Formats: sequence, structure tokens, C-alpha cells
Amino acid sequence: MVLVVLAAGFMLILLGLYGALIHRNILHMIVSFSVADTGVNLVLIAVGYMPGRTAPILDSNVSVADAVERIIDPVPQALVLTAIVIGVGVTALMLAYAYRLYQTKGTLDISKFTELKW
Amino acid sequence: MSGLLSFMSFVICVALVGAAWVAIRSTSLPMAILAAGLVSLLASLMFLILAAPDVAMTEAAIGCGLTTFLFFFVLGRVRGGEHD
Amino acid sequence: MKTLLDVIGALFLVAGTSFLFLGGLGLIRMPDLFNRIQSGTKATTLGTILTLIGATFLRPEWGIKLSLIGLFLLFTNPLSSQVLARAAHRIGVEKSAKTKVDLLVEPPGDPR
Amino acid sequence: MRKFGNQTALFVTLFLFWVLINGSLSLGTLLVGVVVSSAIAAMLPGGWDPLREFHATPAGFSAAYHFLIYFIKELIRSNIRMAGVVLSPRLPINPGIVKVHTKLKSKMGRLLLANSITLTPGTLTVMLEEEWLYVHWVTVESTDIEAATAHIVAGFEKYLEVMYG
Amino acid sequence: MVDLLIYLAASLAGMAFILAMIRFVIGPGVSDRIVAFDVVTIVAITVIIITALEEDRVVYLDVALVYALLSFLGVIVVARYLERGF
Amino acid sequence: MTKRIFVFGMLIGLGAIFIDLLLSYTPDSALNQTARYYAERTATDLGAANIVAAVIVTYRGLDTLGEVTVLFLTAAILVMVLYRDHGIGINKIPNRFLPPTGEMLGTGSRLLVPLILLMGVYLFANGHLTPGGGFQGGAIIASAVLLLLLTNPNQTFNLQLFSLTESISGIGFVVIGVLGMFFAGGFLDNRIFPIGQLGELFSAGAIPVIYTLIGLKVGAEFSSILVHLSEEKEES
Repeated sequence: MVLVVLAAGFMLILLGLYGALIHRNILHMIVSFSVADTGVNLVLIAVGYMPGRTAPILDSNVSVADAVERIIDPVPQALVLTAIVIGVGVTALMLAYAYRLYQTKGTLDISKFTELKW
Repeated sequence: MSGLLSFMSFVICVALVGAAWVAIRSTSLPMAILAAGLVSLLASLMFLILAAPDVAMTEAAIGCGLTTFLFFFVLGRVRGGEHD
Repeated sequence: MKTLLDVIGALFLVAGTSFLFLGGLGLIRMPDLFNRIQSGTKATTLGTILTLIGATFLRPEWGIKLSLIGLFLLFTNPLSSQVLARAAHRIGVEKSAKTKVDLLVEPPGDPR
Repeated sequence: MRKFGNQTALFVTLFLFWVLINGSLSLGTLLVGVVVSSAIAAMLPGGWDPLREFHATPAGFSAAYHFLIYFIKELIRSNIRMAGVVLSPRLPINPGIVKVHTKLKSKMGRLLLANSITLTPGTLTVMLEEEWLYVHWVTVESTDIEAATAHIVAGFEKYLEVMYG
Repeated sequence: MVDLLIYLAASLAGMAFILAMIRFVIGPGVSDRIVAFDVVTIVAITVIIITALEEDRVVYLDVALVYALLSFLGVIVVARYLERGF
Repeated sequence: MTKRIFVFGMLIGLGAIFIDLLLSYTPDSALNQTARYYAERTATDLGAANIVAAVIVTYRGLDTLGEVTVLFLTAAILVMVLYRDHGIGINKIPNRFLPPTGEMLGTGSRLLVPLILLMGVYLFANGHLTPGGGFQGGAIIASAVLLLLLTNPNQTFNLQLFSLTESISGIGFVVIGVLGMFFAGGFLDNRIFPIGQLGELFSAGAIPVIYTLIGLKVGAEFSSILVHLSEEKEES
């Protein structure tokens, strides 16, 4: 079961990289990056999952005493939470650069930006 | 994880890869952005089934919500420009 | 008594998801955007509310939170479909050939 | 004085929501609720439409109750009718956008009317302009303004007129 | 009995999900796709509730509240984009 | 053409690595040592019911401080990048035509904005008990700002207020961390306030306070990103 999720996550990473490499439009590339980002997060969470256990939140259903036997590892979840928030920051920055490039050049096609070509 | 949740996660994973395919291959930008939002949404459901409600909520509010809004704002700004 | 409540709740769940399924079917079968909004978002609203009622029967102690979700959905869902229908009409989305009458005339002066 | 009353009503509503969403009545919840609700109420000058325009009289509350009953009945009935339309192989639809008239003056009343029309399947408010509503109707039965008004609006309007005027 | 009915409900929700995905893939315009997106979000709320029932955790329901808000805002953003509102 | 071949070769190589990883994956059956420590000690030591929140705010609190700093830098760089130079800009769009939003959206957003704000506050004030926390609550608050922005695109927001909220919350976060060094075990230790009883709103020491500060800060940052990306401003 977890293998299916892992395979889907790997597929997302590969598809995202493929899209980022073949597209010429900057916004399409950013979309592909965000898809790959989601795939990485999915893989991390799927690796941290343990069958038959539940979320690491204590309430009336999961008491303090049997927490060790019933909850899953909280560390990957905390890492992925951080990764998502940083991911939106990176995306916002990329979008701002793309908009700025559009303002100066009037195009979003990456093959038109030839100043640094050698 | 019971059989019911296994079944649901299988359906969601197939839909996830399909939505990612649409996001990568479509030539129209609004469609690609919507499909990327759908990928985030389905991934968030998957996080919930994998017993990570915190991450599911973050992905729904930030990955699927705010990122899509930012994309549409920028798309509204560059509209009328060249598209490939 | 407990099992009777459970069975009633599960029946509500099945009724709600049937409405969801009908909404999905309408989304596929309807010919144009406005009819799709009609069957897509309205049937699903009732379906979700029936599901919430069913879950309330199954776990009575969750009732307050479930009813808050339902209330929120009741206010937000029609608003979003109205705004979408307005925008679609304004940009001139194609209506199906069966459409008999359209009394809403766009005001002149629109830049398109 | 009236403005102050509006702010208080908003505060009370938000506080009620806070207690409901927390689902507990401990001292900490109530204290934080007071602080949060008063902060949000202070940030929104001019009060809150749904409370400011509501006629808080016995007749108003009774009309609200009857409105709710009528709305639920109408919701289920029209959903079942719509299910029949979707399931029938010929797809017997006859769509169109008709124009109807409402007597309601207050903004909140009009919003509730438009939402109720939208939530009952078969009718969808496309635009609300002053006192004219443009409604998309899956099975158009009459294009005349008066007849359409009687068919779509009148049932809800009767109660909303008492509630919001 | 109850388990069987919940299985039936989950498979009906799964079918609604698949139908909405089909509309998302074939829908001719952006506006059709956003309707499909909305339906997927609302079906997702049902899936969350069924998951919470299955795992018996009340804490999952908070996520459903966020979803209800999200479907509303997403549709409004796309609608305003379509009519060139920003 | 060579580029295509290169891309496909790289993807096939990565795919082989992934398939290898996939086939050799075996799920753990018991928690590892760190996770076992967190599961056993969080409730008694820190009093937080949501162990993920405890990890984020206390055990790995320094990382979160860095994360918040990264977000702050993102917002600042975004303002710098979008600052408009009068000489270069090619698309000055003076007073574009914006279609009216209509009465329904106006009334509806007035109805919903207070409830959305309340929901955001609920998420970050209860971060130590239920899923949610500063980042999610901040995003919801930014969504309320987004709704206002959509309802009236020409609305002006008080950007000074945003940056003031952001600075004060950031300073508060650091000050609470430093207080932990003096009155408790170390930097960002949450036991400077009483631990309280598990499950109450006033429990888990400083975790709700820090999450509230993070929520306000993140909400202000996301709001300012949204406002800057959506507004055509003559000066930043």
C-alpha cells in the first residue's frame, strides 16, 4: 500500500523534472517545479508512515501511556511542514523574478534571454 | 490501515499522477496552474490518509491555496504577453 | 439502540454519497457550463450535508464540529457558484443549443 | 449608540462561534475568546450586515424558523427532481436565463434570497442588480417576469420580507 | 452491516471523484475545469469524514473546515481572473 | 535534439535509482530512538498534546526561527524586486478597467471575513492541541486579506501596519527564546510559563504564545506578498 504512494511520489518528481527541463516558458517551468516539490514531500511522508498506527496527536483516544505503541514518527512530519512553507517562499520569489523579467523584456520565453549566452 | 483506506489511496494515487500529467503536458497556462493545484489537493488528501493531519492542513492552506493564488495574480499581470 | 443509530447513520452516509455520485454524473452529462454548475455544485452540497448528518449519528460527540462545517459550506458554496456564473456569462461562455431564452444583456462599454 | 450596539452584537456572535468551534467551556477558552472576539470586532467598523439589518422581533424570529423549514423542504424536493432529470436517458432540459423581480430592500435579505435560489437545484442566480435578479433555470416554464417571479421568488420572499424588510 | 454500508458510501464517493476527474481532463474551457475542481474539493470533504470515522480520530475534522474555505476562495480567484478583475 | 536525449538519459538514470529505492523499502515496525523519546517525554515534560507542534516549536525551535527568517527575507526581496523603476518599465498600465464585483460578492465577503479571521486565530491558538499552528493560521489570515483584495481591487492596505506586526512578532519570538535561557533549560525552552494540564487551552507553557506570534508574523508576511504581487504601485 505504502509502495503505491511511494511510486506515485517518485512519478511526480520525474514528471516535474521532465517538465522543468523541456518547457521554454518560465511560468510553465515554475509550475513543474511546484509539482516536483509536492512529490518530494509525498515521498518523505510515505517513508515515515508505519502501518496500523495513527497520527501523533494525543487526545481521549490515544492516551499518554500507549503513545509509544500507537503513534507514528513525528520528525518527518515536522520536516515536511517546514519544507512546504519554504517551498511557497521559493515559488513566490521565482514568480516575482519572472514578472520582473517580463517587465524588462516583454516576453516569458527563456530562449529569448540571450545576454548571458556564450 | 484498513482495506477501505487502501482502496481510496489507490484511487487518489492514480488521479494524482493523471493530474500531474495534465499539469506538465498542457499548453495553456491557466490549465497547467489549475492542474498543479489539483495535484496539491490530492497530495493533501493522501497526507491525511497517511496519518499526518498537520501536514495535510499545511498543504491544503499553503500549497494548494496560496501558491495557486500567487500564480493567478502573476498570470493576470503578464496577460496579453507572448505565450509559447 | 446503539446499533440502530449506527445503521441510520450509515444509511444517511449512503444517501449523501449517492447525491455526490449524481452530481458527478450530471457534471458529465450536462451540455453547457451553467447546467454543469447547477448539477455539479448543488447536488454535492446536499450530499455533503447528508454525509455530515450521517457522521453525527455514528459519532454523536462530534456533532458541533460537523454542524459548523455544514454551516460554513451552506454560506460559501452558493456564493462561489454565483460569482463563477456571473464571470462566465460576462466573458461569453458558449451556451448549449437548447437554451431558449437569455434575458440578461451585458451592459455596453465592456472592453471586449 | 446604535453603532456601539452593532459592535456588541458582532462581538457576541463571534464569541459564540469561538466557544462552538473550541467545544469546551474552560476558563482559558472563555478568556481568549473575549480577547479575540473584541479584537476582530474592533477591526471592523460599521458593524456586521446580517445582524444590523435583522428585525429582532418575535415576528422576525418566527419567520426565520419558518424560512428554515420551507428552505429544507424545498432543497430536498428540488434535489430529487434534479436527480430524475440527470438519470433520465433523454435529459429533458430546457434551459434559459429569466429575469425576476424582488421587493427586498436590504442587502443581506437580497443575499439570502439569492443564496436560497442558488442552493435549490434547478435555479441559479447569475446576477443581482438592484431589484432585478437574473436566474438561470434548467426547465424554463415561463419567460414572463410576473409568472417567473411567482414561481421562483415568492416562496422565499414571503419570509425574508418579515425578517429583513 | 454498518461496515458494508460505509464501504458502499466510500465507493460511491470514489465514483463521483472519478467522474469529476474525467470532466477535469476533457472539459473544454477553464471555467468547466474550475467547476470540476470545486466538485473534487467538496468530495474531498466527504473523504475526510469517512477517513475520520474509519480511524476514529476527531482531530481530522479540522482539516475539513480548511477545505470548505479553500473551495470558495479558489473558485472566486479564478472567476475574477477570467473576467479580468485584477 | 541532443538536449532531449540528455534529458531522457538523466530521467532514466534517476528512475533506475528510484526503482532500486522502491524495491528495497521495508517499513519500520517500531519507533526509532528519537521518536520514542519524543513520544514518551513530550506530554510529561512539555505538556503539549500535538507532538508535531512540540517538535517544531521546542525541540527544533531554532530551525523554526531560521524558517521564519527565510520567509521574512522572501517578503523583503520580493518588495525589492517588484520596486518599479520609471526608466525601464515597458508596461505602464494606467488605471486599467476593472469590472465591478457586484453586490453579491460585496455583501458575502462582509459576512465571511470575520469568520475566516476567527478560524485563523483558532488554528494558531489551538496549535498545541489539534492539527494546525502558526503557519496554517497565518495562511488563513492571509486568505481573509485576499478576499478583501478580490472584493475591491483598488483598496489600499496599511502596509506599515503589516510590517509593524511582523517586526513586533519577530522580536517577541526572539525575546521569549532568550527568556528561556534565563528562566528554564535553554534557548526557546517552553517551561518559562506553567505547563498546566494536558488538553487545556492554557497549557504547554510557551508553545501557544510562540505559535500566536508565528501566526501573526506569517499572516503579515503572506498578506504583504499578496498585496505587492497584486498591486501596481508607483513606489514600493
